[in-house]
Amino acid sequence: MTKEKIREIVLRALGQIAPEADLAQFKPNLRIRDQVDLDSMDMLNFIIALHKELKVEIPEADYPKLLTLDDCTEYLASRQELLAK
Amino acid sequence: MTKMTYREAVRAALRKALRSDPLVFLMGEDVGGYGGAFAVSHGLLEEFGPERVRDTPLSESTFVGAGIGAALGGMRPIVEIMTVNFSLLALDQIVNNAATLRHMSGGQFNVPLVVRMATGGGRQLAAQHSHSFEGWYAHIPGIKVLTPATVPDAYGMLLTALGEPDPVFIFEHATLYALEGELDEEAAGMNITRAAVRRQGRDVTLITYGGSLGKTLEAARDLAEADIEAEVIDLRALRPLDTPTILESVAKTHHAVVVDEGWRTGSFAAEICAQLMEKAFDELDAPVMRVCSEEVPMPYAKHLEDAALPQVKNIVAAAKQTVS
Amino acid sequence: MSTPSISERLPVDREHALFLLREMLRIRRFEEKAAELYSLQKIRGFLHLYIGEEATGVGSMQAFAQDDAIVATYREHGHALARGIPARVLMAEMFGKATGCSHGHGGSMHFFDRSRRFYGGYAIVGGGLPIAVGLALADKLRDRQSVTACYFGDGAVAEGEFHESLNLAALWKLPVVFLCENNLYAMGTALARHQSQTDISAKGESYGIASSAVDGMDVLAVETATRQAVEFVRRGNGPFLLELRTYRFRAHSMSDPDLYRTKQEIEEWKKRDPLLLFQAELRQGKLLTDSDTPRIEAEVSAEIDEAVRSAEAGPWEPVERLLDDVQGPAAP
Amino acid sequence: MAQFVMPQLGADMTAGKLLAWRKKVGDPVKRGDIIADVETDKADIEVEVFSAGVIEKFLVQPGEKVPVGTPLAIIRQEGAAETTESPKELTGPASPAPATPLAVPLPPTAPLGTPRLHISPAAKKLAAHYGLDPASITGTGPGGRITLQDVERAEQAKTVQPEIEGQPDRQARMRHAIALAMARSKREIPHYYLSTTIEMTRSLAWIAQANLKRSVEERLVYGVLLLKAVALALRETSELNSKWSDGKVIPNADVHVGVAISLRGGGLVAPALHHADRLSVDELMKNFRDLVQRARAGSLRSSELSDPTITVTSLGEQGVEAVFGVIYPPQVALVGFGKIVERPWSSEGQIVSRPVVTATLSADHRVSDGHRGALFLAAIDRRLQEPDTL
Repeated sequence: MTKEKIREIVLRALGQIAPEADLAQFKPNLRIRDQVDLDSMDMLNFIIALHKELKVEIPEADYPKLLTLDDCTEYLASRQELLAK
Repeated sequence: MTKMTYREAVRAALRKALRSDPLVFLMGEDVGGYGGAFAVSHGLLEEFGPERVRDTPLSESTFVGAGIGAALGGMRPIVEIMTVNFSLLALDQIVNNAATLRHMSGGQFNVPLVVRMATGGGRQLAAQHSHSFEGWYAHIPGIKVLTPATVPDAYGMLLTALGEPDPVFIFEHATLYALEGELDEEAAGMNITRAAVRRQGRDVTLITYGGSLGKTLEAARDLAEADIEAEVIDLRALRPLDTPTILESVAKTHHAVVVDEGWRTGSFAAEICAQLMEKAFDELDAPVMRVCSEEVPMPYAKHLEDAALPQVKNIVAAAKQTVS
Repeated sequence: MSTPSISERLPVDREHALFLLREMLRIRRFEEKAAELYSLQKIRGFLHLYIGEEATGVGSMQAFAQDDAIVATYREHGHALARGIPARVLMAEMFGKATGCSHGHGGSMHFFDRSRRFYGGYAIVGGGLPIAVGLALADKLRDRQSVTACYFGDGAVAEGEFHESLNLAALWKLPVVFLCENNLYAMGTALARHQSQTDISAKGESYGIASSAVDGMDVLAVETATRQAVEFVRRGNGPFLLELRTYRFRAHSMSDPDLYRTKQEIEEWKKRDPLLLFQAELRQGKLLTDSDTPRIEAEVSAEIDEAVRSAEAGPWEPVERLLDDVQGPAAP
Repeated sequence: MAQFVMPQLGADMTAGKLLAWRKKVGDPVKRGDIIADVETDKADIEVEVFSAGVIEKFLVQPGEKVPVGTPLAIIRQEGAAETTESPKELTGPASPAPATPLAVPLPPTAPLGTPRLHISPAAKKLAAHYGLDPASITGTGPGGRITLQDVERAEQAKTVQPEIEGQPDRQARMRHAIALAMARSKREIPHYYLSTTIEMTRSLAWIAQANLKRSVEERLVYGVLLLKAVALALRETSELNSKWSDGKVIPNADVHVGVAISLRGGGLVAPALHHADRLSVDELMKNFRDLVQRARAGSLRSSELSDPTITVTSLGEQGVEAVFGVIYPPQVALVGFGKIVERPWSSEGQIVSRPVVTATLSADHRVSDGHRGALFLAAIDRRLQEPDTL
């Protein structure tokens, strides 16, 4: 699965959690939680959405690797199972 | 389990009944030499002989009357009236003798008689050969009225009916004879009057029987695509009517559509609407809709007959209207 | 045969002879074309052919006048043609077209023509008998010289309505000619297996009805017998039961596998094909020349082909009119 | 060239099985000849051919079952005048849709005298259950009839904006409702405020361990421990779980913890987690997630909005350390939690760094005194130090 496809999935997951967010202007290198109002429940639903879409386990310990859109894309691309797909 | 058609299931039940009970005999128009107008009794004359598979003159009134007499005399007759259209000629015998004798004789006599007839339209046979009068028969106290829509019911209902003390009228929709299905011939006796929920649903209850079951299930599938979950109830028997099963479903869905090939005015569907109004009034979120035949002598031309008969698109439209 | 006996056959001139031959041939070719169109799914539902019985329809119809009434059965193509209803209108009806004689509502079993007092085919066996009795009653009460022709088959003889209708017609001396086209089979049940008394004309006696039987394969004999019967009825002597002993060369209907009789029996009867018998008689009587038959065949073939083209081209009745004919206009 | 097709041999026949050819390729045939045997549901039937000519080719072999109308053989006409090629396949018109659906349209209801209310029986029954006056509900069913949905929507609207009329959009109406409630609270309730700092090491460790054993869908957020701690702590100071109504304190047997949920795009609701004290942490989490989802989808049940017995608000994630909230009448207490931060902490005389949270209590002085409030906060703290008892 290409990185472009992963980025698209991450953005779509974000869109579901925060429908009012303006995804087109989203800065890939800035912290996500600085650009859209997400509480811990939203974060959990965001992780669950990624898990469902990409069938990949994201332990809580890895949350710090998911701060920006680029981080998320890099992190998810690096997951071995993903490449096996 | 064996795979067979509805016609073969009825034939298997006839053969089993004839083999297992010497009192049973089959009588009707062209049931012998011709093998049955719908080829149901094909081969039975050769196996059981003219005494027990009896061709009759075209005298519906007389041979139904003779069936009643034989039943009174201790036989277990199965009378086949070729189609419901010709049964009108025998209505006097049916209403005034078969259905009435037990009550009229103060309970001394009963009429253990099974009468089978084909019913329904859809084969371009024009007005005199396309009627659906099972609703009329369901009006008559003293008899049972069954409408098998599946292969197991076509088989099980006939055999179970032969154990009934009073007359049982079985209506086989003419378009079902070639229907294929699975049958377990060893299955124990079946309840012939409880309705069956053929599809679970929560938004609207589609109530139907016999030849209309297939169209109703297809309508339910179409409705699911429009995010409307329809519950489909196959009445199986029109008399007695399994009202509790209907009420339970409508209490869940609050909406109902009745599909019935009879003409709308005075149809059996009207009876169901009345019972829902009487017993489920507070559960109704909209009037109960009916999809019946147009009130016209069935025309011959295909496009006119199709316009006259209940179709899948009419069921879907009625369901959508009552749910909206 | 019971009284009055049909002694001899009325003489015939060449013109009338060719007319009878042409009428029988029209029916034969019309029925063969109908069978072909049924196999090509142009005609649907039930179709009951008259092939073999042409002489009974054509011969008997000669005896009925313009304002006499005709009641037929579902095996009615021959009667309708002999009564004068155009082949194209009948073919259109079997195509289900609006230009059909019943606007596509009736099909092969239910032809109607008001202008020719053709009161239809009846699909419930015996169903037409009470209608004929009613029509005759009306004519009698209105002092009209009309007679009602009531066609039915041997199958109907077993219906209660045969008994009730003959009894009522005799009781009230109604001008009905009961024409029983005995083709020896009620669908799949041979005459002897559905009638205790197989001489149908003899049944008239039990109702006090004058009756006789005639060879249904001999068109002149049928015409003669029917004319005498109609004369008898028209003179107010009450109903007449005429048994026309005939035979159908084809199955009961297109859905009938014809398992109940043997090929030999059919071939035996075909030797007395009414068309062959009549042509032989006319040739022997020098009333038919070699050029006549091909000419008549060509004319008939053209008429049948034109009927098919016209039926093919006819319009469908618009569905919006579905309920229009259910009732007449509201009372003023 | 004429085609010999599988003929229609009966009203019900849709297909036929070719049993045998009676002729060979090259044989001459005339009208009426028997050309083949075909098997139908009823019997084996001899089939006649209707056009004269010579058999050119067989298209179907014996044993094959084909639909009626399928070409079976080609017959070459010998010199005879080209008969009209077999009448082209006549297809009736696609049956035009009937003008109106078969179901009879609903009769318009003519109002008689005083305008009779047009409401379905089920809707009338539900309106009575909710204590709603049907006349105040606008019907969207056919002909303006009031349906079940109309009553549900009216019930929902009732709780969000009790006295508001005519406010155009939902946001403004909600703001107006919150303003009314908060103003009344401040006017009538003598608030007193307490706060304490709770050390969260054990709770956070417990949550981290718990989540390793759970799938993503069942993962817990630490907030759920705070809610359970509050619910259990109420058992020791139950008056904080009571209700103040027309001058009297009415105790609540059940503990329904209201959770303040901010709606996207502004606005706030505080629906209740019913029986929070009796639910397991996992059940509480499941209900909590469901409650948040439905709150944001606008499909909360009226009971959830109307009967929390105490409310908890947590603004930690917005970066605030301490929250001193306003009590929701008729409740008599509100618990607030701030952000979890690392702070110097003395443990056995050592200064170490520990994650801590500031818990605050706003309470109605008519019902409880600071002393009881303090005991309540201490109980919460103790519960959070033994997370496995939650």
